[in-house]
Amino acid sequence: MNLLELLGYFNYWVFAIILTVGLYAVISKTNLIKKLIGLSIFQSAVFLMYITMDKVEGGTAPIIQAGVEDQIFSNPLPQVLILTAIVVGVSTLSLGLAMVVRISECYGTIEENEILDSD
Amino acid sequence: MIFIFGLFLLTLLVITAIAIVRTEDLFVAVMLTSIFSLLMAANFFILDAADVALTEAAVGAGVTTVIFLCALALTDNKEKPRQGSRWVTFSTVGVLALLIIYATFDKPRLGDPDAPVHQHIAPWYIEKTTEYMDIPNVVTAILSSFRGYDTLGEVFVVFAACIGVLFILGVSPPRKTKQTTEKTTGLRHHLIPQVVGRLLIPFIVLFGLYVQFHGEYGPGGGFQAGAIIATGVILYALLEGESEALRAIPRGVLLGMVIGGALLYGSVGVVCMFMGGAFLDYSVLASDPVFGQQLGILIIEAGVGMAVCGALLAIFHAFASREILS
Amino acid sequence: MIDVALDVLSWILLVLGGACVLIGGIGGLRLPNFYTRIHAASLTDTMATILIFSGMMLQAGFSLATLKLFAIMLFLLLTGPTATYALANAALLSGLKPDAGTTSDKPKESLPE
Amino acid sequence: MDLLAHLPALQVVVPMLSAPLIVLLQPRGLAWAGATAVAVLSFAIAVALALAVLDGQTIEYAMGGWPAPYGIALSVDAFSSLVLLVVTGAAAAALLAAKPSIDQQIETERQPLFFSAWLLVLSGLVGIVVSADAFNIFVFMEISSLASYILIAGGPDRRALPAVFKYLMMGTIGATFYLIGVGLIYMMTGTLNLADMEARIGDVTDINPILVAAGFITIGLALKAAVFPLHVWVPNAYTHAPHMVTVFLAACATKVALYVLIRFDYMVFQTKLDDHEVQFAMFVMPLAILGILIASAVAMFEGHLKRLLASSSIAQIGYILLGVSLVSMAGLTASAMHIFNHALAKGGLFLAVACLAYQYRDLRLNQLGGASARMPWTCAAFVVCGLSLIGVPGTAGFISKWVLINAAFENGAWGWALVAIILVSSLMAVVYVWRIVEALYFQEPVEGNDQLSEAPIQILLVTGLVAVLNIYFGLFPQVPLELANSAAVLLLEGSR
Repeated sequence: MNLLELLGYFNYWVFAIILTVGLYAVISKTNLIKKLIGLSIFQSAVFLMYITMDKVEGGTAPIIQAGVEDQIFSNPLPQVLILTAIVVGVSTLSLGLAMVVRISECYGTIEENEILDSD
Repeated sequence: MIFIFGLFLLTLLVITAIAIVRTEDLFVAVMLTSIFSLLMAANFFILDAADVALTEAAVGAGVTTVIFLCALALTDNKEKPRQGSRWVTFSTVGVLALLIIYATFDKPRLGDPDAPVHQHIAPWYIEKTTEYMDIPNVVTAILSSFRGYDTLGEVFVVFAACIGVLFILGVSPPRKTKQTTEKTTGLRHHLIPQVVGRLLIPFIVLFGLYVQFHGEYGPGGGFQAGAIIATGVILYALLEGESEALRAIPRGVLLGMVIGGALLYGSVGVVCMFMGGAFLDYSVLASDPVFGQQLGILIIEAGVGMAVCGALLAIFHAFASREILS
Repeated sequence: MIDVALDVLSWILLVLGGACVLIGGIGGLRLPNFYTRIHAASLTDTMATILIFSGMMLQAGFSLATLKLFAIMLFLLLTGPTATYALANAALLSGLKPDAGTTSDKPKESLPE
Repeated sequence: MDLLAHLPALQVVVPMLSAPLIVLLQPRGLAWAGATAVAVLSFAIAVALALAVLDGQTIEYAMGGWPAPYGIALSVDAFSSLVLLVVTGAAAAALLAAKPSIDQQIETERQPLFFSAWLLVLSGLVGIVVSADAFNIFVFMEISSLASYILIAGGPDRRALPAVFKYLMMGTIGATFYLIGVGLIYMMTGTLNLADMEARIGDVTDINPILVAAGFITIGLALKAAVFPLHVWVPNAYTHAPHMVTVFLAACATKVALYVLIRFDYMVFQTKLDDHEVQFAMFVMPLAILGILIASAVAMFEGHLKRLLASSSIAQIGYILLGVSLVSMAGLTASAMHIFNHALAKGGLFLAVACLAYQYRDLRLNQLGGASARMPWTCAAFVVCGLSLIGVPGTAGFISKWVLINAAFENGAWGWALVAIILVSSLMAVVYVWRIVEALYFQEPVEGNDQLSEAPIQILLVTGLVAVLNIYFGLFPQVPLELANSAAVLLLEGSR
């Protein structure tokens, strides 16, 4: 396995690292907003994985141009899935933030351990 | 060459992610998240995913950041340092990372044209799009027709988020504070941003409309357009004050856009059903199936755009109009 | 002949633009306080934008892409300086005094002795 | 238009498209009436579907008219129609009873949003059940989860907020894990359709990504299904949610995730991966047993009524998983039956709790003294459902435990140990149900609680109906048993 072939996996490793970093933030941080930020990083990593698999060498974005023959297109399906997933992510995030705002109003803090202590 | 550039961007992405987690200032973390999204969008673009890049830039870097900032204004922007051991978490996530990396070695490498992903159903889409609906952008074709049911679901996810935020923030804050007057003025007293902003807003909205209606031919479509138009209106709110923006587009209109958009999409499906096709089978909408598909795609994209734009703005206003507790 | 000349010219512009970005970046890191730093950053906003986009427009030739590039350049030239202005204004309003000297605006204890 | 052929789509679309309309029904009570009508309608659709698939056939529906691996397909078979009955039935029953309780707990002007979210949960859950497309399941999972966060956040107590935030975190991680798993499978097979995946997964030569995908999907769905030890979000979320929401979600939300888990493991992985049966059983069975024993033990010492029942729910998830992990005809039948029967028993119990909560502000066991005298009907219904939860002969709960014990006996010496565990945990169930009954019937009333009367007739009627159904399906279990049997046949056929 030569170097260039190894680098072909680089995207997947970055996916693994970002996923890990995001999950770490979700689990270990006590600040609720930080947890949400971690969650959005975590989800972004998955987007990267899907988009990585859609690439075809020498391909272009899957938009058919009239009159151009023999074009190689990258795979359109993962892109569609991720378009959906991005919007799902932002919806989850805004709902989570709304809860954080209410928690901050009711408890006066957004640190998880302090919330647990005050109940 | 572009491959090297991709490596560079990915490395930056990792560094940004680690910086986000390490910083204790939430404001910094949010700004870095915005940068993270932009880098991600650039990566998507390099990987030939123009539509996704546009969405990530508009939604991830634009709207998300604004909503985060609104929430930060209502809470606290410093994270308290945490004591105690982190080794348990470290080891859990470490195992996870190793597991994924273990899986990668059997994956097809980046750009391999013989990968199974590119063999089975993807070529069918590229081949048949011209035949069935005759639009150039295959992504739009899949999004709105081949997998239109997913997109319908997604519009309802946005709808759920919208009513969720309205529901959760529909309770008045427990401790009333006195009305602040200067909060509503926005940047009205700052001449330069005001002038430039006013100059830009029409073009932003115009660009949004272009993305909306050009979605069949180039990158773009309802989601991107909705998000872009929403950012235009949010810019207006920043310049003129939130209440001024609410006067321009009242809450009722926003909610109407969300409901109308979702129903427009759904009713196209129901109409297809009544005209003898399956749910969301646009071919039956016109005597010529290809034209029927195009018509259906146009209408549902408009529905998506309306719903997304209305929902994002409604969410923004729900956060921004909340009184700040001191 | 013209082609080669245009190509060379565009690369010169691109390299110059890249240099501007680099200098702006170094300035952002090395300059001592807030106002001097945004001064450096604005170099990227304006000069680098103009140079790089001119270079790219020359590369693209006479096409729709050039028009789009021009629109993007215009957009960046409008928003970049405005953002810098807003930033500086916000800093001024929040009480940070402009100082062209070498004093850092970091809190004192974080300075090395 | 042939209505029957469109039923699978209508099942999802009717509640989904009604949700935005409900938001517009501002005047008092109208939103509730609209939502209830829609929920009853979707229950009717589910019944029609169940009748259509009773003889073991599968109804397919191609969304948008596109053929299966290219477009999104819906499919309804015996197993899915059983779960559909549970989901729509729970939604309709809870909504029918909901009015007084919801009026008490949620302000009138926020009610349209609330009921709209309720219909979204319903459409999300049925959307998951009827879908035959891996990614489509993710989308509908998100609809149902986002909407159920809204429902739980409607809880009157401020403690509902951290509880639902935790649920949001764990739910999103679960869904994202599922998404990663689906992505890995898609990467190796190039398809998203479940049946197509099954067909193509055998051709995959590099098996590592598939194994990792199986792990991700199993863990992600286990998070959603509150499988022990990933259940930590359940007790608080159920306890602090509005009472009627607890009825709805406890009866069906986690079971839908289990349903997807079972489908994936049996229909996609089981057939093609070597030793997947063994790996799956080795992974799931210990969790199931630990879940049953530990959660039951926790329930025995819990002092809050709703939290006690929530712990018991985790134990019941363990039973369902135990049946699944036996990988046999009888085991699967037991699981499918238990999905149905537990929904009946737990739904009835939480309905009775909603009745009690209408009068009692504080639901800790030591506050509930004397309820039997004040609310005799409620308490009677509670006892019936409690017996069903324990598995006393003559109630619905007995049927599934009986089938499960039979399934365990097939496994020889191992089986005896399993039977012992089931019996021990049933005894534990006797203990915790008895603690509630003792509080309701034999405890002295607390000061100030002696002026209470019976709950509103609306809730009471529905509660009574569910209690009667618990007995009815204990005596005449043919219909669900038949569905469960065909479900098991289908699942095992998939794996041969």
